[in-house]
Amino acid sequence: MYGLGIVKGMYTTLMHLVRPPFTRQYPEEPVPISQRFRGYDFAWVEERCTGCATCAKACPHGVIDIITESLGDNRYAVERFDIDIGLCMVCGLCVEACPYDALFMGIGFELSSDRRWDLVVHKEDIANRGKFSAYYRTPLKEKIADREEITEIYNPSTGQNTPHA
Amino acid sequence: MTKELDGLTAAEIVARSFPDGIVEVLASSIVIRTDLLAEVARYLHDTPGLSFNYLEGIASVDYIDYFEVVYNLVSLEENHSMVIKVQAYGREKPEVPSVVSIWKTADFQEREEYDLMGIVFTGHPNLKRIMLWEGFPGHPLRKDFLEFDHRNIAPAGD
Amino acid sequence: MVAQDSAIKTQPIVINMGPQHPSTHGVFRLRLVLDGETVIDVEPVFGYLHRSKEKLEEERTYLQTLPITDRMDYLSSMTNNLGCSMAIEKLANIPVPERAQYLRVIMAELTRISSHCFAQGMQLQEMGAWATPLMYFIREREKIIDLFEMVSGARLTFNYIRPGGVSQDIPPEFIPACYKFIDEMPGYIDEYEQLLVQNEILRSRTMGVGVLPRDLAINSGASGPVLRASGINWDLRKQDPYLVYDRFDFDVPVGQHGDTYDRFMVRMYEMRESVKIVRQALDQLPPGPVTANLPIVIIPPPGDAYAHIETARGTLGFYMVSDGGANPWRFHVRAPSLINLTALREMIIGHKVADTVVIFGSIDIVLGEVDR
Amino acid sequence: MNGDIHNFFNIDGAIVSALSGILPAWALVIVAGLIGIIALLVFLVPSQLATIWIERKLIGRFQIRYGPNRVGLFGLLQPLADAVKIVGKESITPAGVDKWVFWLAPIVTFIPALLVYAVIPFGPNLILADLDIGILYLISISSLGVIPVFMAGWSSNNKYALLGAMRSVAQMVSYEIPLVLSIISVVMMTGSLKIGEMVSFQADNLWMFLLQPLALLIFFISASAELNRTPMDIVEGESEIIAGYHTEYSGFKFSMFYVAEYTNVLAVSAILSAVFFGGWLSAPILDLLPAWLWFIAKIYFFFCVFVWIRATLPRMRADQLMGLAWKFLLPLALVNILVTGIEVYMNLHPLLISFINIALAIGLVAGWSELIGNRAVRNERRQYIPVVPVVR
Repeated sequence: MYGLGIVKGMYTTLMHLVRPPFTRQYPEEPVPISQRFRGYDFAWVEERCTGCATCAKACPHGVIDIITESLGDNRYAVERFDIDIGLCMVCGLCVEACPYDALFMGIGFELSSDRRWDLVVHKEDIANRGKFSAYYRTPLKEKIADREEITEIYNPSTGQNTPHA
Repeated sequence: MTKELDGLTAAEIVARSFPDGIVEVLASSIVIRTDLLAEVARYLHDTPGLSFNYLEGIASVDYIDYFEVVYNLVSLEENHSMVIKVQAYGREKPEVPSVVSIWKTADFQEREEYDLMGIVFTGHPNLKRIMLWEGFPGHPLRKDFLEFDHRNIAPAGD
Repeated sequence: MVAQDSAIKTQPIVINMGPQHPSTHGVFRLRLVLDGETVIDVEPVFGYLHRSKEKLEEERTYLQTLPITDRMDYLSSMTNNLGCSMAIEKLANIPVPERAQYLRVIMAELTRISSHCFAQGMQLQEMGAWATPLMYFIREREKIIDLFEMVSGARLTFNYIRPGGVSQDIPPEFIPACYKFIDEMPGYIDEYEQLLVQNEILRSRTMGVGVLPRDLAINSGASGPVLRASGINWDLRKQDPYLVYDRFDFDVPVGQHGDTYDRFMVRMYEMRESVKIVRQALDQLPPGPVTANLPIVIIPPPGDAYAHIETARGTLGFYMVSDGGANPWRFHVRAPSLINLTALREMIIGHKVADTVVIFGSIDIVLGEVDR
Repeated sequence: MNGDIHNFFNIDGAIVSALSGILPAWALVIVAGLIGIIALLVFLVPSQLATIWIERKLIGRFQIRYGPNRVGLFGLLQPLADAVKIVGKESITPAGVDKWVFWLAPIVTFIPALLVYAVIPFGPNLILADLDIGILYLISISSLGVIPVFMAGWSSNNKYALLGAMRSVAQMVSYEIPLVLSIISVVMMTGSLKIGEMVSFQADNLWMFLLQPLALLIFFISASAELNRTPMDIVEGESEIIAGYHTEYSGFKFSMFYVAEYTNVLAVSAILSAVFFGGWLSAPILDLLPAWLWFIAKIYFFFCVFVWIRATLPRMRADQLMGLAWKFLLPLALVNILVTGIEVYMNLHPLLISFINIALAIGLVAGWSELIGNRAVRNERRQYIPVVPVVR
């Protein structure tokens, strides 16, 4: 008989009417993000960065701009470390490339600005953030645990720093 | 598992009907004479036992000296595949015969290669640009296509 | 002559469906010539989203090409990464650890489910079902995206599958979450079928509409569900097994009529089969390393390589030519979305305007891949 | 059904009788009419906002989302925000349109939508004009709805709008016929064209949906086709022809179409509940609420049914829609008239009529749809897992 399929469909939607909604009420209800989340707000550890610019070379779009000053004795001071987040496509290759674990992806994703140039973050903005997705790469996990200076890891689901296990 | 016919086997197959059609035999592909492409393609498509009825893809490469067009043929019935290549010389108007009449799938792909690489497929029924607009200067996938210049790529009248 | 003049004269009208149109999946233009409501000619026009990705890839190292392939078929980024990685591995003879192969299979099949979910939802949206099926399908897609976020850290452009394996091992919480998902997914598919499959309106809208005959399907190079709905049992996972697909037990759904309904149903069944594959892959997942130790800059020997995989939309092929440098000399993509459009004209002509969008939706293209 | 509680709302009569000594007779008619119109607007304007909110909220819940919940409590102010937004938008008159017709169409579209309410009985005496030809008036007015749609489509100088207008003419004209025919069998039973008397008939006998189930089905399908709502919104099918006849409209002009649509839906719900579901009559035990409240509750219930259908079903194609009207609904309506005529002639007991008609409806719908329907669409079971493992 015609109409049975339609009746079944109507029944299905009616049953969905009584289900709780699936939507997350985003601004009020925080979105649970994963430990590996690749967000925009980069974190940069100034003491570790040698200014080797591996990250800048690894970046497919060349959004990282590094200028260093020689201190002699094969040591360099980073004068400028700019990331143009407006062009960044958050692939994470710079973080993976960094041989000294000085650069991390952040967990933030709420980013907006009136001006394009406000999207360029400078080294003062990203230095010593303390908020980064530490699990981004598995090897990092062990490396971080070895380092004494980082004992706390930002946990995105609770929004607080927790001691690293 | 699709049986990939290597260069020697492919050359042997083609040489059965076109003894002088092969220019070069490579490890996994053969280069055939450009002017014979349509005939060879028809032969490969129609012959029972070969029946390369599925043209999986057409790619073109700019080797600066010449252009190479790569045809990736698959037979859905025999489940084997074969790669044939043709070379086109000249940077002004490199010409390759079209295979649209044999495989309809070549339609968009040849138009794409014409658009981006500038290879003219003679015999194509509707050879016009597909991605870029008419009047775009140059062919962007060529190695001599230089800088991304905003003055050049603004559409006319804009 | 006078008698002829007395007949009513009609004139075909030309309609530009798109570039901005509610159901063209992006910026795509169909130039329709209509006789009343019947389509008598159609010409697809595209390129509005052309970003010249192939040229962009030529200027980047092999590792850097991967994030760009993400952006081609943005509904199934994982499989784009997979195809590109397989071409690079073939070019540079990179071995892939077994665990990585299993992880790749899991990711590829989850991608297929999520992509089909979206395709089915959009298909119904084009039939005018006012977003309800779309919302139901997106509910599942969200769960898959959560799983992907768990492993890769991103929600749309994952950049997870790399030459030589995957970028990192799965986190410990992934496996239970994935099991949970594939346990409940068949129930959801049942729900969709209850909602849609026997619906008379849907069946009369799709059955016999947009028939792609067998021969034309092969000749026009269609692939994926479009080819299989036309009655050709051609799935690279079976016919040319890559990764570890030959170790899994699954069926390839094949239609018989080649109409829109068959394409719809083939996708529906493929979701079930993908769930089966994911379950088997999770069961068999071996321990071990997940990536070959590669330098950041891969330098393959000169030569060319072609790798193809079966994505949700069809055969995605990557043809790469290396000149021995750090960048690919030529990076060509065989995009299934573009090539499936070849037979669009034959499928649409003779149908009504309302069918045009349904047929177009049933091919399931992604404009990012058509134009690249 | 007795008196007071159901009639306390009859302010109209009270005012008119108070003024009867002061004003001449013709002025009394005007005063009475004005009061009625004001009362209708008092119902309609909040109803517009309420229906928009209900539709959005309900569709949201059907789609397992929340629906509007940002503006005000439970998003209750959402329709107000929508209204402010839509009125504040620029009203564009595209180049090349037929200006007079283009401007007139949204205004004209509102007239039949409002005129319909003149004969809708909200309660025993709560009816603006209980015309003797009430139902005929109603149908003739509602069939005017096609004219503004065609005006809008034609004047827009847009091919999508033109396609939508053509479709709407074909669709609305076709569906007038089964609509009228389904009502005719109801009229034959009640013996009156007055809507008020139809309701009283149902008070004495069974409610009409039990007596005339087939007429209800035909009326429901035809009416929802007249409303241009899913699954029959081919006139504005947004995935095919963008928005159909109102593609080029924006701002306030668009809002007129938007509001007229909801007014029409409410009107059809009102007719449905008046003609088939006992109008202001209450369910036997729940006699405490006033009659007009019962009626409004029924209207809103049917509005929710329309929303439910919209949330579930995909759209039909234009030719399938025509086929449904001419091949399915029309013959069934004719048969229904025949059977009803025989029943009325033989003066059967209502319960017996109800029994016969329900059986007839089920039998006819099943049999006739099997007969004329595309059997493949209904019955075909397709096989998808290949039997042959090989390629060929």
